[in-house]
Amino acid sequence: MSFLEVRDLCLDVGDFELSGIGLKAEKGDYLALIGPTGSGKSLLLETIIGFYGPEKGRIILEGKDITNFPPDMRQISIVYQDHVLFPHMDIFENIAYALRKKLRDKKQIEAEVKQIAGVLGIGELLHRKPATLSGGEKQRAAIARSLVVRPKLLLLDEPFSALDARTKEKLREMLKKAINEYSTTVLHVTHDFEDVWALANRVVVIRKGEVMQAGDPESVFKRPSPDFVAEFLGTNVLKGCVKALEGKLTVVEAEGMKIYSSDPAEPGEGVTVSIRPEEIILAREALESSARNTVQGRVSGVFKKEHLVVVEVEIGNAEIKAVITPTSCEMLGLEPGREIYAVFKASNARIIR
Amino acid sequence: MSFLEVRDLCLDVGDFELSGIGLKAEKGDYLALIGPTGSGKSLLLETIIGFYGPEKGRIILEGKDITNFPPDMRQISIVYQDHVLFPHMDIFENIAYALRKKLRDKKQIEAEVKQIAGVLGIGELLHRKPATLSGGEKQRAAIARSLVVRPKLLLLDEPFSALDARTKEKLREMLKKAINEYSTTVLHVTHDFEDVWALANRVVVIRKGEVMQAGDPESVFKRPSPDFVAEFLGTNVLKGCVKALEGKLTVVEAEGMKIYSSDPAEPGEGVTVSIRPEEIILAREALESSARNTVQGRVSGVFKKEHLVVVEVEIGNAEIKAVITPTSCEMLGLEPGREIYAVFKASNARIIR
Amino acid sequence: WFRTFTVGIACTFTFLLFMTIGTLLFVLKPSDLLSSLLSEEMLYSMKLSMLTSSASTISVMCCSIPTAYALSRFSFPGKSVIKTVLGLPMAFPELVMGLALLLLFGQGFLGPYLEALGIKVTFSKLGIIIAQFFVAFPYAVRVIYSTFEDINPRYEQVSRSFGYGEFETFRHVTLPMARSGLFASGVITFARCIGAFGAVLVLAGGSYMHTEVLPVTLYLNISYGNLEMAITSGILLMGIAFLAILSF
Amino acid sequence: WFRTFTVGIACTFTFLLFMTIGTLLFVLKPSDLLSSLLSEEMLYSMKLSMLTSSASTISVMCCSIPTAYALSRFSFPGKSVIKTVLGLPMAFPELVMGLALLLLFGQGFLGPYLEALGIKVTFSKLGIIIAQFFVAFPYAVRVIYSTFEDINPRYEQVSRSFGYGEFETFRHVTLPMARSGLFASGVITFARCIGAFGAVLVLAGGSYMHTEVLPVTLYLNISYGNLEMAITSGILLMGIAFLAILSF
Repeated sequence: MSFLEVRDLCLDVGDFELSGIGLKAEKGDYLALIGPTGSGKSLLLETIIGFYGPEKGRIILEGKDITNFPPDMRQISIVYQDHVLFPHMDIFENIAYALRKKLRDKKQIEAEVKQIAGVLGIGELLHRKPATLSGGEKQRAAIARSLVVRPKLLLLDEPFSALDARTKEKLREMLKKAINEYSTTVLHVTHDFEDVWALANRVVVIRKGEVMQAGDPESVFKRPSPDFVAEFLGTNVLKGCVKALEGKLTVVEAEGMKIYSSDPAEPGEGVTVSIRPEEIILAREALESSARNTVQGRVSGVFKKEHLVVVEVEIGNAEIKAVITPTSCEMLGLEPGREIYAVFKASNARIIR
Repeated sequence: MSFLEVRDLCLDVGDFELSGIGLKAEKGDYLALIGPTGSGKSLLLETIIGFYGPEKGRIILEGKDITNFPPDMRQISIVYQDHVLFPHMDIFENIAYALRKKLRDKKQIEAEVKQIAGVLGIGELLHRKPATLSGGEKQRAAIARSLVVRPKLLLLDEPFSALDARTKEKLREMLKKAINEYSTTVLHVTHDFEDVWALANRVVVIRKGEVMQAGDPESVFKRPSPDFVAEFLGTNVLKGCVKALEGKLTVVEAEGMKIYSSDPAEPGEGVTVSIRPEEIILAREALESSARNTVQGRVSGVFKKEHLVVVEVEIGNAEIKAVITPTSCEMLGLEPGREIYAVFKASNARIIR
Repeated sequence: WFRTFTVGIACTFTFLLFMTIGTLLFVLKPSDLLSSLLSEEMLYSMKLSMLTSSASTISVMCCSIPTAYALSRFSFPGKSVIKTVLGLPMAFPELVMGLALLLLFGQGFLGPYLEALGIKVTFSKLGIIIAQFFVAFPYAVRVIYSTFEDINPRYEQVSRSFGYGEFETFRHVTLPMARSGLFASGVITFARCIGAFGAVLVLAGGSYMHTEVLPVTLYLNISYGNLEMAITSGILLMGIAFLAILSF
Repeated sequence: WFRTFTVGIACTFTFLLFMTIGTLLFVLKPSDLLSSLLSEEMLYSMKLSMLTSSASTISVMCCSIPTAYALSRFSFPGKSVIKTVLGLPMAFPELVMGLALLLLFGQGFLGPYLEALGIKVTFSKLGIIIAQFFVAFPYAVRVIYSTFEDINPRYEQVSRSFGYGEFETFRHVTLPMARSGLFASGVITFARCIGAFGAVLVLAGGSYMHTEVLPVTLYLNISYGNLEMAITSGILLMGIAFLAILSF
């Protein structure tokens, strides 16, 4: 029995829609829900917290079916992108308000508020009104308010998306610390991959109200399963057909290339191969190495992307992207038209179906 | 005389403020304006297009002072984040509307519309109403409408920020192509560094209505000047003092480290050294190399960040961050507490003041 | 229980309101209704109401569209004063407006000058139109103002950037985008004009078959104790109000 | 020129409106104003207006806050009907409302039953309150509804998630956040109640020193040709309207 289980949840509220969402999370999990805008991620959270009643499906928390519980009986907290601090209360009052239903003793409430304020670094701000705080401070206060009641489940609805890069990074660290201290199970909706890498131990990819893939971040990003996920996550996707098996390796003929993969498949099967751009090494000569795949191609484009360089290599009819450092790019003298070898391991050529 | 010159622009509209902004752009430049939210970037664009009249300062385009020109005399186009396509016209009408003041001949208008639609891949959508299009399509139509009149200056106000990562990437490529074809000078406001790398040839960093730094992307990112810019762009910043000069190199004692930099400085001067995390190599042993800086430290943290790994290394009293690939991380067996050498070139240790 | 309580109150009072209006609809026999409807007085009143309200609605729309646009888009000295003054009628009794107009157009001020030009406002059909105009105008400006406010000025900005002037932009962009809002405002304005009572009564008087519009017919016939006629005009006015609401 | 044109129209009509109202203010000598103000009739009328409007305002607020909250937050069968019905009075003449109430509480329907209980609605002071209530209620619901709509339901959702029930959440979160909006609605409601004319005239009658509220005083004195008294009550009503607008 999982700690949280969402079973076959269906709901249609006009703009957004859930169609048969299923999720599981264990106690202490940090689950990231990613997907493009409009994929129904927020709707899912608002159904879990009890804002909407689902048309179909069940939500089970700690073995109890809470689908028809009113929101005040669920012990689930939520942090929205727009913080939703009560404007008529100062920060202390905001956090204490959350506790008042749980604790009667004023001193105890004060102690709890002080503790969480310390963890999130808002001790100095307790007697200020929300309107006077910066975006990052407000969001920290909102997280404090949600965590202080030690909810069974904490929902985060794109909590960082309105903040700038630096503030985001700081907040992620603080959130991580706080979550550990209060040992909460978290469902975090985001469209920022950095949130996933920095915080989550499990990922669920959603599109148009449906779960496309779930797993730990490593495996989802390295081995994105349906076509959409791979496209969404920005990997190389090649369509092909299994030619033969060589020992433990599968040989795939994909768009004019012969690719060795360590994933199992049946000969004759039509498959899609996914190779992450950062797992491809580019070399001037076909080098002897442990990597089983070495294909020759021609550079068709070189683009900067943040501090890295994306190299597009034309191989046969296909084009694959590799991500390398600017230094390597300079060393290899890469420019459109140059002949180049793309090298990657059989274990990095993932077969998706 | 620059093609576009903004001189000492001041304006206060309550939430946002410009205080003495100065900018220059040459014909054909693609200028990116970056800065955190609320830094007055959009306000600057709306002042340039004539939506607001500045309290002080001048805007000079092609040698003419256009500060007091009405918007319809400026020949400047704008693309907003929320596309602003006229909902009562179809896409063809939207684009043709832009042309009607310039061209009388119906056939010529139609030809121009078809051409730009071809460049931006919206030929199929010309007879649909904006409401029926996806976000990326709408934005392409908005770009088409703005470019078709061949404006002297094209302003882009975070045109991609509402789109998902894949769509963004595609649109950047299309925009690049279209800009080349219509050879326009562009001012692009963004907070996404990828826009800068993919599109811009010059960058201006703005904070709180002031220009903090300007230059080509390479130099701004590699050599961010005031402290804020460096912090904002995410580099390592070490405070120190110049000890000596050794040949062409400057020796800086910074937070317990001895750093060689190829930037000139006076002995005794207090300086700040900036080292970009991706230019630091980590190694198990102090290797003989052309890199002049090899400092010993201890790993204090290992974090995933997108598909890369950020390693925090404690060196003396300071902590520096290095970005490496997951493969290297595995090979080096990095984990907190491990001794490690950080290696970087003297030319990558930038002295900022 | 809180939910039940609030929903209960909502339903109770709406039901009461509904019943009140329903009473009006079903108290009369259809034959009585028809004969009242076809009486000479009612026909006169209906015709006069339609004519005066159409005239005042057209004038109101012609004046309130530019006014609302100026308030929404341009900044000029005195703008906030204008906004406050236009907000007044929400709380300002029609009757007081009628009295003020009576004084303005009466013997003391403009009356003699206008009369010299052959224009008579008080106790005349023109007075009806003027009373209706002043009752409906501030309200129409408010509604149209909010229609214009709902249109992001960036649309106009974009149109301007292509070389269109302010009026061209207004005609090609703002007006088409505001179309449905303006239509609704027109209907509401018409309903308010036709239903104006206090101001019309005071400025134009309520004389039988002369300045007798539908609300006046209703009032006069209650005074005479002639309930059939009163109820018939009430039903007519209500029908127009319903049509206006449904199109809003 | 377009800008000048629209701003010009805006200013012209506001000036006209202003002048109209100004006429009312300055036509009377202060001594006449004072003597009218202190006349027995005016004092009676002012007192009665204050009392009835206070009573009706309190009842309206008590009923419209729950109604508006139910409409804004809960979904229940008939909600859209209620919304339409509550939208009516925007275009619905007061006079028709008065007629409908007269029929409902009159001899034909509820009148005899209520009279058996000793309650008399028509041509009584209670009638004034009821007329004011029905005139102001739908309007108050609209205003309060928009106040509640402006509060993001997520605030309530967050409060609920901490274990507070619907009513506790309403009391601790929604009500304090809506405070200023509710205060403004109360003032507007009061102004509408005190200014209600048509409905009061029809339901409660306009009898001298009995059901004579300020608008009735205004009307009666115009009929008698006693302009001083009419203007004085007009000024009083206008003052209240101004106060209401400024606090809105």
